[in-house]
Amino acid sequence: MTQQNIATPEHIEYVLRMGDNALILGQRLSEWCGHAPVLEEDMALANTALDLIGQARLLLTHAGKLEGQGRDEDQLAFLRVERDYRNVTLTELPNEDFGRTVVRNFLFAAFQVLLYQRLATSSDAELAAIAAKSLKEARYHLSHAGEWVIRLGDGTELSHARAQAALDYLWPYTAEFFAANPADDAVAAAGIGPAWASLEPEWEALVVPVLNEATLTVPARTPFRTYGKFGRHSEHMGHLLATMQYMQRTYPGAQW
Amino acid sequence: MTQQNIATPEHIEYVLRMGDNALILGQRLSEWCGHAPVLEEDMALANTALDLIGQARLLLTHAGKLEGQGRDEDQLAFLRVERDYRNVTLTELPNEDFGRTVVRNFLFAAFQVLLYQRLATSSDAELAAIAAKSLKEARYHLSHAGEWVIRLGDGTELSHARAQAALDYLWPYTAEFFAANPADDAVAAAGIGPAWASLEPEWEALVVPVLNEATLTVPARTPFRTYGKFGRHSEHMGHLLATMQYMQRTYPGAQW
Amino acid sequence: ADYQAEFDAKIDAGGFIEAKDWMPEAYRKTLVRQISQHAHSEIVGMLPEGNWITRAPSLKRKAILLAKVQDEGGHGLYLYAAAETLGVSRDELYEALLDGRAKYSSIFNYPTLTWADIGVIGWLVDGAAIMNQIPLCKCSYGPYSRAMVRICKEESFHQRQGYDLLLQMMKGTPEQREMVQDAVNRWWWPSIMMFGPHDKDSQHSETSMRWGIKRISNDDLRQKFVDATVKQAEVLGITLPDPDLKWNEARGHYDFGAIDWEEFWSTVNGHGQCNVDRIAARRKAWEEGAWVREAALEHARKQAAREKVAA
Amino acid sequence: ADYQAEFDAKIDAGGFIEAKDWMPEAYRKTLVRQISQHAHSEIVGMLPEGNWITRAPSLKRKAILLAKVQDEGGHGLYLYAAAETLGVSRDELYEALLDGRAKYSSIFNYPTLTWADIGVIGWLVDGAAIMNQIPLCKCSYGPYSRAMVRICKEESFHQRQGYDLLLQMMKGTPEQREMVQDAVNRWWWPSIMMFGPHDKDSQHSETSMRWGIKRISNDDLRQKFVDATVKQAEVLGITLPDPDLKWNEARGHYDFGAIDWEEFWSTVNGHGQCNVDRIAARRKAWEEGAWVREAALEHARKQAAREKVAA
Repeated sequence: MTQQNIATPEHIEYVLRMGDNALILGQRLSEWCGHAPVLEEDMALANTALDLIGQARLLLTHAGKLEGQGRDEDQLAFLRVERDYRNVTLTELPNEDFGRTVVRNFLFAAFQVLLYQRLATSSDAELAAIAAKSLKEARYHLSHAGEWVIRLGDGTELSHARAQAALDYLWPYTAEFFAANPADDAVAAAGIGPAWASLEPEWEALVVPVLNEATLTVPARTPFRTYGKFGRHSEHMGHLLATMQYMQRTYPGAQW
Repeated sequence: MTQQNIATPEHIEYVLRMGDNALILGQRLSEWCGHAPVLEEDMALANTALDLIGQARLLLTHAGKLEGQGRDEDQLAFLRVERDYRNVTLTELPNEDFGRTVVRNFLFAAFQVLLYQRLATSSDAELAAIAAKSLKEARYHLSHAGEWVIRLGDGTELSHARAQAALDYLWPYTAEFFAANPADDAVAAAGIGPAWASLEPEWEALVVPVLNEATLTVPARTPFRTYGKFGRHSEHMGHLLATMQYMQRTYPGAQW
Repeated sequence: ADYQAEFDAKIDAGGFIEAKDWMPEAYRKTLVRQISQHAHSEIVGMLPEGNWITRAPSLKRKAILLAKVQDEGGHGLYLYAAAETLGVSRDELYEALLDGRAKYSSIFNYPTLTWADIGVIGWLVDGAAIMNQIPLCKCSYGPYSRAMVRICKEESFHQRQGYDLLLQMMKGTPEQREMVQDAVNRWWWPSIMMFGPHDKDSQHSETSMRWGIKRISNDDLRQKFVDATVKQAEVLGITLPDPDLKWNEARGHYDFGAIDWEEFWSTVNGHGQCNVDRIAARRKAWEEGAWVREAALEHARKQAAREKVAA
Repeated sequence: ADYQAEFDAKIDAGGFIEAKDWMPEAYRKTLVRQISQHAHSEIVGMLPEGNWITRAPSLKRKAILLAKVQDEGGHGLYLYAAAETLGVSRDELYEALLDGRAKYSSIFNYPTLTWADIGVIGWLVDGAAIMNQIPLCKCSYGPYSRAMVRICKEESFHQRQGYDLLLQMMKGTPEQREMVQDAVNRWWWPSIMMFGPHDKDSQHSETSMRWGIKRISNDDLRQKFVDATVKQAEVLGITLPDPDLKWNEARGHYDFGAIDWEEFWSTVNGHGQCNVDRIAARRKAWEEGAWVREAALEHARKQAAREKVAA
């Protein structure tokens, strides 16, 4: 890592955001294990969770190196306080039913695909490599979740209603994908990664046709805003962390 | 406390069991807050939880004094590992629906009423005093939950089915109330409290008439056994502790 | 017209209107709206605090919080009862909350993110509520006024407990102090907004004043709250997140910065962080509890039938 | 009768029976029962391990556990597919599980209480499963035998990972070592019981042997398992909870204590700690997923109809 000693706080934060997105959504999806509507989806959800945890490991390890304070993936994953997590709020929301789960996976994977694509030209070579490796996974998640969005949206009356309700609920949270604070400009300027807002048109272009095919109504944008990526989370986050951090908090310093 | 320096491990364990029962059921009931079927029951469940947490404070404080190692109520409540909690498994089971919640409260309160009555003559004066103070609360919990058992059992077809299902599910866990290990004999011999098994006939005499009035079928005893009071819990306990201990584990040593 | 004159005279004399008294339809409507909104606020307000009961960091604090949330349920009950004296049923009112026709205090659409939020809600949110509610103890409608007397007493107890919680944390570790400051940063402005729009923009204020339902204006109450709170913040050792906050010798009050009314209205209109979740939680509890309420009714019917046979 | 002779000859020659081949009805029934029971065990077995995924203490271990549980789902799929070659549908088999007609391995009715249980399940439970399953790789029914080859490969990988997890914990703090010992104490006897009743009490064994479905007896497999495991326990540095366990020079095997068959049968017959919860969890997932399965079917119907119109 040549950047090790010259990484700016914004750079570290940018990588942490990606790592925490993967970590927290991976954690949520792993709750499904053994409880999905069909065995194939039990496996598919576990597989998506596994991919995301894998990405989180690479990204958090990289963030730890950039930070240069000796924190490894586990210290970052398990031993921060809530305010220091940088995932978008969408990823921490409870799974609720299978409909909300696949709609979320779809909306998020579309964002991740675009982000990972753009990171191919990142000035952070390690980040570019991680993104290249992860892009294939994100594409698979997108297509798998997209198929389910279509099946549910264009399925029965009930499944249509549930898919639409899930979309209505989740849509306002996606505004956060594209929100930035002034520090983020520095990241874009340094060529580390795209400005968040620049992804929005492509994201809509990726997402809307599938929602149309699913016969779902794309909700209008509202003033609703969330701030998980800036460290201000929802009430759900603390409960997720209580579970996720339990072992590390209870047995400090132990190796597993 | 005259017993302070002469308390046997069995004596401490006996008090811990009572304290942990109150603590863990109080914790479970507090999950209902804001989610009950009617406002009056929201308040009644919170009130029961409050009584139980109050009892837990007295009992755990007393256990800490008997132990003589300087552990206060909070250290005992929040900083033990799962294996060291001594509550009966019934108290840690998830709430599920209102039916399971009130049937559990009923079965447990009946046990508590009888135990607290007998403790009036405990050789441990402090324990006798706590029991005397708590008996009134337990009696109220018993009558309140009993009324609901009757309402649900002798209500609609649906409520009858749910109350019966709750009873069928919970009944096998009540065998643990009356189980003892050899160490418990010493407690009874020392006049600290009743032998657990000695409460069983009275408990059935208290519980069965209400179940009859509720038109519920009393399940047969089966070989099913649980061992929470000996420190071997169910899979539910770890999740409850992850939540309950979160703050104390995350901020070790802080005062609140 | 005679009735109206009698009513006006009673109001002017500072007397109480009782349930059995004649009252103008608009007065009744205003009261139903306000009392039920207040009741709903107590009920919805159980949720953000309830969120921390299972994680309370000591048994003493857990007990205090449980008792507090239980009190809020109790306040809801008194208030629904007061509203029922005006000829509407609790279930009717509650359904209006669940389907979004009725409002509740927007403050409860903010999330409780740390344990310090519990203290800050007690200190600032209950503090602001008390400011709003003390004048209501002299409100012209008797049943409402009497409910408020009882509620205010409990609320001020809650406020002291919240403040005490924060004092304890401020004596603690740097992390604890940081947590308090962070909570204050998030709750200060929403608390200030609890007094509603500026007097010049306030829709219902004038008639409410005339009817003796409202006794002090939004801006006056807000000023009173700010003045009282600044000193408490100093004792705590936290900074209120308003660079424009400073003593104005001439006015004899604290000046404070401009309120972000866009955020206020956005939250009132359903776009706050928790609007959807709060109502969803309440609706879920109501729907999942339907079978229990039906069972209770059916059992009562059966009992009544049996007693009739026995008689 | 000709068919029967041909079948017998093939079995005697150690050949494979395939789905299209004639087979005695009892042979088919036995296979359906055994394969589906095995498939159900994989599916139910996802639950006790799944219980710890969200609390896994490191990301590496979380990933390993996720992958493992996913593999178990995969094993379930291969096995249901093998059973389907015998003319029953997966949904039929699965419904028999959900309504209690079909059994699954009783080992999954024990709870996973600590993180060490995850390691011990890998080491002892998967270890015992492998002992049971290796002979099945040469089972007379082709589809079953081929599924088992694949499964055994993955299972032995899981076993090594479980053992590795324990090795790591045993290198750790005293609390970690205690946790491992505690888990071994709880899982040792149930693992031993996984080989089923003693040969003399085994209901189905004799015909299964004759048909080449079963190749080694319960007691022989159990002995093999004990012999292999004692050494691994020594390397780990834990004590197996059996005071009667000792090397018998004359037999060339380890002797071990009497098995508590009462507990075994009590658990098989529904009174283990988790029987009710396991099936309830599976039933809940199935029922709550019904609308999803219906939606997929309905969408497929719509698609087919559209394609027909287009064609």
